[in-house]
Amino acid sequence: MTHSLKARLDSVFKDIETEAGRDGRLTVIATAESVVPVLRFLKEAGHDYLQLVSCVDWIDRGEIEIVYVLSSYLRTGGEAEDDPAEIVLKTRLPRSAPSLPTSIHVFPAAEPYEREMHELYGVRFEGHPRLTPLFLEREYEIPPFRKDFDTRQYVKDLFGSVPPVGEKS
Amino acid sequence: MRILGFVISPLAALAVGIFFLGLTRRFMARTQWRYGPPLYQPLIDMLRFFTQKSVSHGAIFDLGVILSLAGSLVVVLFLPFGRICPLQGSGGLLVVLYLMLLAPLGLALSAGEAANPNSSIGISRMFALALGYEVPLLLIVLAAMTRYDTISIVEIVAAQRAAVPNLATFPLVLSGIAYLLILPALLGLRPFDVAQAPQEISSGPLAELGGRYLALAQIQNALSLFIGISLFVNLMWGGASNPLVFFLKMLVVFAFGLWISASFPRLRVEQAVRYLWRWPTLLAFVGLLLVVVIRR
Amino acid sequence: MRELELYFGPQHLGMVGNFSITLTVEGDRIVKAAANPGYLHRGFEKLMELRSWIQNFPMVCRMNVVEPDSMEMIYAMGVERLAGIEVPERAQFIRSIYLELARVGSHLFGLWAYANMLGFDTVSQWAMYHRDLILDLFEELTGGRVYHIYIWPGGVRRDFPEGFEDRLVTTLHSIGGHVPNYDAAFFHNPVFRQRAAGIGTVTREDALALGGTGQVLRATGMGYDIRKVDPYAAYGRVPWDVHTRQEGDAYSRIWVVRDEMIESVHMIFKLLDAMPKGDVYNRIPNPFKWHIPEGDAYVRCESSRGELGLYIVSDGGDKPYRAHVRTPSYPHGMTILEKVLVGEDIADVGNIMISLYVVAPEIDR
Amino acid sequence: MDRNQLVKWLQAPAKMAHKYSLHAVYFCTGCGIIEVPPTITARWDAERFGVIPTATPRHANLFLITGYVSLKTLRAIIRTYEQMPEPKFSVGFGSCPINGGMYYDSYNTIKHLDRYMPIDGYIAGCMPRPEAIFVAVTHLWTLIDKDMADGYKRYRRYYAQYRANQERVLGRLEWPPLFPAGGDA
Repeated sequence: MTHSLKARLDSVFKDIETEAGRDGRLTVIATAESVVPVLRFLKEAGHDYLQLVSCVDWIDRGEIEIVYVLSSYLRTGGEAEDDPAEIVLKTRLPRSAPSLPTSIHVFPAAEPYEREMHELYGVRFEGHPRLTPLFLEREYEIPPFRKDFDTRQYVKDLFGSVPPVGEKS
Repeated sequence: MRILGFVISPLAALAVGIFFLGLTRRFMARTQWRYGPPLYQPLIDMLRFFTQKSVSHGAIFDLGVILSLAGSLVVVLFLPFGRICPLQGSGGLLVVLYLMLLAPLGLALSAGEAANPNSSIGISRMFALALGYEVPLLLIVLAAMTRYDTISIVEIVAAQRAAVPNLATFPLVLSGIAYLLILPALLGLRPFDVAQAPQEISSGPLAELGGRYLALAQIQNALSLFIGISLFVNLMWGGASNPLVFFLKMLVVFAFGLWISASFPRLRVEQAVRYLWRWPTLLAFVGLLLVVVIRR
Repeated sequence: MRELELYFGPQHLGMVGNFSITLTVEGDRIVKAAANPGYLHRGFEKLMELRSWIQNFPMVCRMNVVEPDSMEMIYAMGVERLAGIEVPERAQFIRSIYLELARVGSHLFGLWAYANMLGFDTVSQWAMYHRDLILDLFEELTGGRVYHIYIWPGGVRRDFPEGFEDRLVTTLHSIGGHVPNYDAAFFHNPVFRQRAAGIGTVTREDALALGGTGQVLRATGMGYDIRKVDPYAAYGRVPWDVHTRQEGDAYSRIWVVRDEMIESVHMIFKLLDAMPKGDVYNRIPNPFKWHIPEGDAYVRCESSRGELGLYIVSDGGDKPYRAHVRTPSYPHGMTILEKVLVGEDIADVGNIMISLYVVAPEIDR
Repeated sequence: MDRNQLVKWLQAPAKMAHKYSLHAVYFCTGCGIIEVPPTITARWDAERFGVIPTATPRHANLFLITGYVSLKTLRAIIRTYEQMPEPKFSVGFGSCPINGGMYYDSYNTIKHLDRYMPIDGYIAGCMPRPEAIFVAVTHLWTLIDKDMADGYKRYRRYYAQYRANQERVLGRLEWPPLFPAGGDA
């Protein structure tokens, strides 16, 4: 009965697409504005466990996709129960200036993930209190996890140019 | 003979202290199912520290380390080792108690100059711990002094050797137990090694000491092991007529300390102080009270 | 009182891993803590995009050095889910045994770290010795002491060698014989109790809100374990228990770890008894020309520190298009640690961090 | 201790003391750290040879760089190395400090550690076994005997070059140069 939550989602939100997959998985594709309301709705519906916030750079389509994976601590889900075991919420942003309202008010667990996405993909999360550097020491023109960042070329340019130390021959 | 004592006594203390340092590592290794380093490993370490380049952080820094070492050395001169006791006529227990505070004071001076936050934390912990064990230690020493009516350590030893064990010595047994309970704290051994705590504050007061200074601090550490144990043997266990017996008695006491050390994790400083002010202080106080009552 | 900023780590004897925390302290109390990771950042997920599906097996296991095996498992699960590969029954059992063995080894490592942090060298050395006996078993089975690369898509690399099961049982029995020693010296030690009880308490609400899993959550009384919730490998085939405690502090977390370790050993015995005969792997296509159909998947398993997840995307090519590992230390070491440290004593920073079992390379990746 | 050793002890006590009292900085720079606890604990017991970890670089004379070095770690490593008193020895552990190892194309790990600080020897492998650490220690003994473990002298000599390389990848360093004259070269 994956349909009940799907049907409810479809009736509440007009600008989302839902698709039920195998193994009790529900994929929701939302617009940037509806991400936080959908997350809040899902949390109230019992999917209170944000497992992961991820990001995929679809360079051919010129899109950056933010992925939220949700499940429930208490209900194991599956076909026998009312709800899907796993909900994957996706939203697509333009690659040139990806920006999204932050979801840390709904899920505090998203805080470090959003920081990471900001640093490695250059996605702005509006309203996030500390988008400070997390992992990186240097500054990069293109955020390093984007597909057009050529790490091999970068390594050649940066580390390849460091000369060995010793007597100059 | 007396002049000779001035040379022999510190050397013997140093030898015993360094042997104890080596023994600690060896003993710990055996309880941990390994072989451990050779007994002379501390000597090698010290030799290395002496030959390494040392970084000084100023005159006060040098002075502090030297002060702590000098303080310990002078204390050693007051303590009978078997019959060797170069300064037996003067001072006695009160001076010893006074001078024992010089060592942490010196380390505090040098740590203050080095301005490492870990050292500062270590120093504050060291003084908190000292506050913890000084109270029972004073009570114990008072009990011994009241019982034998003297402040001279040599006379206390002599009186113990002359006296036959009877009911009047019983309160001192309580004091002795109290002393054993604070012994690990006095020696800075495991459950009470809060001041150095490598895993918490990177060796605390020693964090900024390198090269020569560290070697001096190690020597001071060896001497403080000697002082803590020999004070017990002299006050509570009748000293000894010759250095060998004295050394054997010290070894037994130290083995007890090591056993405690190997079987407990480190306490937090406030827990350590709370413990020290509870059981050892209570025992020492009861001991002192009984001594006074029996004397009446 | 004056507020002071203190840097804890990265070079620190009481810390497992290269990680630092910026603490704002008032006297001895911590007012604010900010985790400062990144000392071990290698850009793993970026590197995975540049390597073929099979080349990534040596990569993923290096993400967590303490327990690389669950990393192999999660990646194999992800690839199998995407490519639709079945795993033979015997391989499922071998995987479970292998993972449980790794869990025991990892918990022993954690015990080493924790006892070492408390300055209890005696127990820490015992634990490290016993972990080494387990590493010997791994070496016999896989050829590697630390990194094993044993799980493959479609099964495991090889069957148990001749007589391995007996040696496994003997080793586990000999380690199990020391459980009373550990109990007497460590778990029932009054000083240990004083040091750990009431320290670093994570409430259940906090754990749930901030993404806590594993023993952090189980120590708050919630029996959440992926092996039960979403059984994989052969965990659904034998009976076993999830161990919980109620207090949520460092002491109860270490006790949960202890109980889990013993449960794992019992589980290995049960799995060995129930293990069927048969193949240990299904053939996969030529790895050099292996293209996996387009799609994405989120798979999860229970590592020794909590829930380990992998979000993996394929665009139909011979390499992963995107892989993102959800490591248990990530929420534990960042959000939960920052929350828990507030109000604690600076003497307990390492204590709390290790009791949360934060493994730094997992955070940084 | 055999007679040969005794003669050596009498001839060059300082050198022998450096050999048999190698205190290592405990710095988990990478995954190689996983093999250090077995080495220093009951199974292998490195303390037999005087090798123990210390908490602070001031007490140490051996720096084991255990594994890949990210840029953020490099900064800390240089700090730590400069705090150690001379003579000091540094050993790269694992393949990654040699040439980047399996992270040869990672944008955040450095590839040749010996271009940023002097290294006296490398232990190859991923991961090297604890036995390899012992082999490395015995090699280091030989090097110290022959005065070939001279990394700290090289650091002093080529300091300007080392510092330039460090600043090339890390940007401006916030601490003043260790040798203000810039070394001899």
